[in-house]
Amino acid sequence: MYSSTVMDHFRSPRNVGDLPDADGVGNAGNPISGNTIALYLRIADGTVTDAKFRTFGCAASIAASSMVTEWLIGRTTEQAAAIENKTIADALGGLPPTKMHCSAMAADGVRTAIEDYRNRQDANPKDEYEAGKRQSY
Amino acid sequence: MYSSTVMDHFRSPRNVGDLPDADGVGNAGNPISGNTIALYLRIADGTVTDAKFRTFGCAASIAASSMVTEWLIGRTTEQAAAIENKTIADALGGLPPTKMHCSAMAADGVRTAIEDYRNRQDANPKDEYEAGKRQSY
Amino acid sequence: MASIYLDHNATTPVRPEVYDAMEPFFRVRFGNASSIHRYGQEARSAVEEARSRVAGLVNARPSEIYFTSGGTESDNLALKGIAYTRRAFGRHIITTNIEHSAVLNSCGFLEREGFEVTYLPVDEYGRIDPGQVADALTDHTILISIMHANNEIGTVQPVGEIGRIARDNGVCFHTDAVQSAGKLPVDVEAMHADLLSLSGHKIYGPKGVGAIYIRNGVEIEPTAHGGHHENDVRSGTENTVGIVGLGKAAELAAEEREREFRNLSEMRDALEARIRFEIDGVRINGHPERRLPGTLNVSFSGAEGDSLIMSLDLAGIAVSTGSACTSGAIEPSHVLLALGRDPRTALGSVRFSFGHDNTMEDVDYVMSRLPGIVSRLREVSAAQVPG
Amino acid sequence: MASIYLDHNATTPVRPEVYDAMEPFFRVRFGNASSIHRYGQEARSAVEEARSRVAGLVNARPSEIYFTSGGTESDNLALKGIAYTRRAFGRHIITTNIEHSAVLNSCGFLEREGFEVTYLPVDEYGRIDPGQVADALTDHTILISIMHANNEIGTVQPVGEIGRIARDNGVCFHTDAVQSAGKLPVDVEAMHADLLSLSGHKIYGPKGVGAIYIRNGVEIEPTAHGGHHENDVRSGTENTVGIVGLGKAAELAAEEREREFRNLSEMRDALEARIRFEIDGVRINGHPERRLPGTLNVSFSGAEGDSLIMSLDLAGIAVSTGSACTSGAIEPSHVLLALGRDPRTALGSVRFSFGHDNTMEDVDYVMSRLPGIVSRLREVSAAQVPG
Ligand SMILES: Cc1ncc(COP(=O)(O)O)c(C=O)c1O
Ligand SMILES: Cc1ncc(COP(=O)(O)O)c(C=O)c1O
Repeated sequence: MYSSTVMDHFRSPRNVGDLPDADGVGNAGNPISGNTIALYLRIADGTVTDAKFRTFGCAASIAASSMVTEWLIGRTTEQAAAIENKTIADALGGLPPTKMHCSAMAADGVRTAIEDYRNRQDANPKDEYEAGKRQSY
Repeated sequence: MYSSTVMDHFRSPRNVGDLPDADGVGNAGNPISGNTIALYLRIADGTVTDAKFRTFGCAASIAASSMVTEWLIGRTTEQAAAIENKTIADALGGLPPTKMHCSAMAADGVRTAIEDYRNRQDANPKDEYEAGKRQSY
Repeated sequence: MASIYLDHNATTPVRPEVYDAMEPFFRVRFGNASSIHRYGQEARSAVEEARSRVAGLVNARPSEIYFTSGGTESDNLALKGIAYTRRAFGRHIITTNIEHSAVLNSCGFLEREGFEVTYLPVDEYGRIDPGQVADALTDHTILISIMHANNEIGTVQPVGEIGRIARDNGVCFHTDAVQSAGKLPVDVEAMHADLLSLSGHKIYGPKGVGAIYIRNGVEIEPTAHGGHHENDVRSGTENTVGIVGLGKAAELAAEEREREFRNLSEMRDALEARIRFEIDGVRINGHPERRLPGTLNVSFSGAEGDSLIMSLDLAGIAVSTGSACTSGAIEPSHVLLALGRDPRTALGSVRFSFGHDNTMEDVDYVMSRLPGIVSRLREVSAAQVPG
Repeated sequence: MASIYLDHNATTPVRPEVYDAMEPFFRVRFGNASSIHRYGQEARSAVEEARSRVAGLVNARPSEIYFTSGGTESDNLALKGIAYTRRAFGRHIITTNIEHSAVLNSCGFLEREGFEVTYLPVDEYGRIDPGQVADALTDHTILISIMHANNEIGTVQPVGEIGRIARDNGVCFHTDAVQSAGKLPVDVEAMHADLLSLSGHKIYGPKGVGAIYIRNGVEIEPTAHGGHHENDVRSGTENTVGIVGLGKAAELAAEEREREFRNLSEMRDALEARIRFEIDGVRINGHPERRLPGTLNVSFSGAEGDSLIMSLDLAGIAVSTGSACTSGAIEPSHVLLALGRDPRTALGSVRFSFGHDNTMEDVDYVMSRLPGIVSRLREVSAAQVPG
């Protein structure tokens, strides 16, 4: 059913936890009746330097969350914002069709966290270059 | 499925054949699309003295035909005319419900043969007593 | 590694006695039960013997038992068969909102075909009050279908009283006894049941065979039309092997029911007590007493069911979230929602279901792993735990 | 005593290879294929492997194969499923008057539900001319269901041409390949089939399992509603043992088809030649060439079929009158009547159907007993023989 990578990340999820002073926080999923992820990012110079998660969900959701934190560290915010659901599934060695929504949730978490980071930047730009660059979008 | 008596009468049917100078002949069954019996009786002094049959039909029909010829020999025409389907089935050690129609066909054969005998008697009474008795019905 | 199976409500292994009874019918006594030669007769007599055994399990006459391909088909046949036969008299059906999907989705089909279905709500333990049934009756009600015991939470319904109401009102009563057979007394007379569903693989018989009891005199439109098998109620070449297996399983189930009840209750109660004592934030789903002996459904707040199952599986313990789900999509159980659980709690639930081969050591082993697994998953989801 | 089985069109024994493949799934790998733990996963992978094998037998994709409880269920699902799905587009169905009762009685049900069915007549060999099908099409035709090979007489229909006509006219085409699988090439592409029925127990697999091919994209209303198994086409816990057996049987059938065809033809042709030569008043039913390899249907004038079968059975030879009849009532075969046989001739018919384990010695043995049996029964019925 699941690839060995999924099982590995489910058994020993990387980066479980939160970052009290995160630069961006992303919540995704359905908090009323489904899986949810909370993703915490630390970002410096436009690059993700640390990532942690908390996930309520099935094995695939937990594995996708764990995988995405590993994937994120070292990526630029642009790369992170452009993440695709398939990227995560591929990194996990594939997911059953009925579990693709788990990688989608993780991707949503990333996008929401980046958005949160950018909103904070807009509100309080500490990095002019980053803020400027973003405006050219 | 069938009792040992049915199988015995089917394997070695008694009284197969015809009686060229029968006193009564009974045809029953459905000659177009079903089992048929031709029953031949020799009758003397109101008693069946010989009986033969030809049957096109399933094992139960053949067994019932065979059994009924044995049953008939020595019976009076009254006894024969009053034969019931169940009498034959019982003598055969029972028949499956779906095969009761086979004993019914044999009983019809008997009744028709007796009727044929009586019709011949009416047309050409050689036994006044027998004819008179019948009129009292 | 440990290998402890605690998912007997999903399916059971075939018992050795059952297997031995079936074995000759694969290759030696393989005839078609409708053939008139000896191969056929051998098959026929085995089928009829099995019919008597199944009849014995539910206190019916053999002529009232018809073999099907399983519980799902029996439920479909009961619902649709009665609906089609009686539609001239009315188009209203009463059931509950915690039935097995075989009943619920047959009702859904019938609704699309113009029938009206009342889904009675249950109380927080999953029980129906017979008064609710009486209140739901209309002049057009033709059928009441209420399960004997629920597969997810084990709650047992007052089917005798419900059957009485049905009988008094001239309405057909069907009960799905797939989960209760072999665990509780199942008696079509005491239940006043007109139809009752059974399945082989829940009682240590084979998969792909089941039976339906239909009271003599109750007319039914078949769902499988064909060669007039099973007295024209269910066509299709008789699955001799499966039928013989079901017959043997029914015989064993009837013989061992009381002992089984005691054993299963004991293990279930021990696990329940230890979970309550050793793990925080748990809630037991189902009726405290009126419940199947081997069934324990527990919600662990903050831990998701699928993850729990997966973790337990990695530890060699096989359990499930309730009903074996085929879609793979995460959806809170309709049964737990019907009890009033919020969707998150429903999603954090696991069903342990004990069976013939379990022992008290299995309970110990589960308790050596379960607390750690629950806290690990709670750690993963920590920020997400409501309350 | 001799024990010669010549009734393979009624059912076949499970082959040892098939049995061995199934054996582990009774008690060891017994999980419910829908469970997510390892027991479930083991069952699931076995089910999917079997699906590929069945797909291979008929040149379909695995995702187009759905498991059922047998040929009867597959036929019912095809007919009713398409009828219900497409009724908005029309209510006319075309079939033949020599279909299996599973198709005919599904049609009968649909007629009672307001559908219109055209039963095409066959020629004296049991063949349908594709032109008849084209002529019968109306604007309201939604489905053509015509069997690949007939179970009683073995006649093979020009399904490729019929499928072509269906395709060209946007009408669904279903074919019942229960009897042809493993004996003739069965290729859903060459046949332009949208639906196709198979049964396990006719190809040395177990009874109580079958399959239906449904072309990708063809929508169908299920006949068994429930837990969304089999991609929501057919609910009910997967019969893993049966499915694995069917898969293995399908694999063997595909591998051995050509050899099987030669062997069966040889034995059948030998028996046919000897019957014609050694017994008077016989007539062969079915098409001289376009016929299943192992099937021989013969009318013996003046001898009744049931008696012939019983007598042959006493001699250790198992044959049947055509279709295994469950009612026990004597009725001339609808297939033989459709060929134009008078009812008496139809009643005097026997079907010999060869299989994997038969040998030429079996033919010799049959011919050592058959002539005597026929003349004895003719003697019993002598005065009754017409002509
Ligand atoms: C209560 C109940 N009814 C019906 C069914 C369906 O039975 P089967 O799996 O034999 O189709 C099940 C089990 O799946 C069940 O638990
Ligand atoms: C042509 C044909 N279709 C359908 C069936 C029904 O298959 P099953 O016996 O698996 O229900 C049979 C055999 O009985 C058959 O010969």
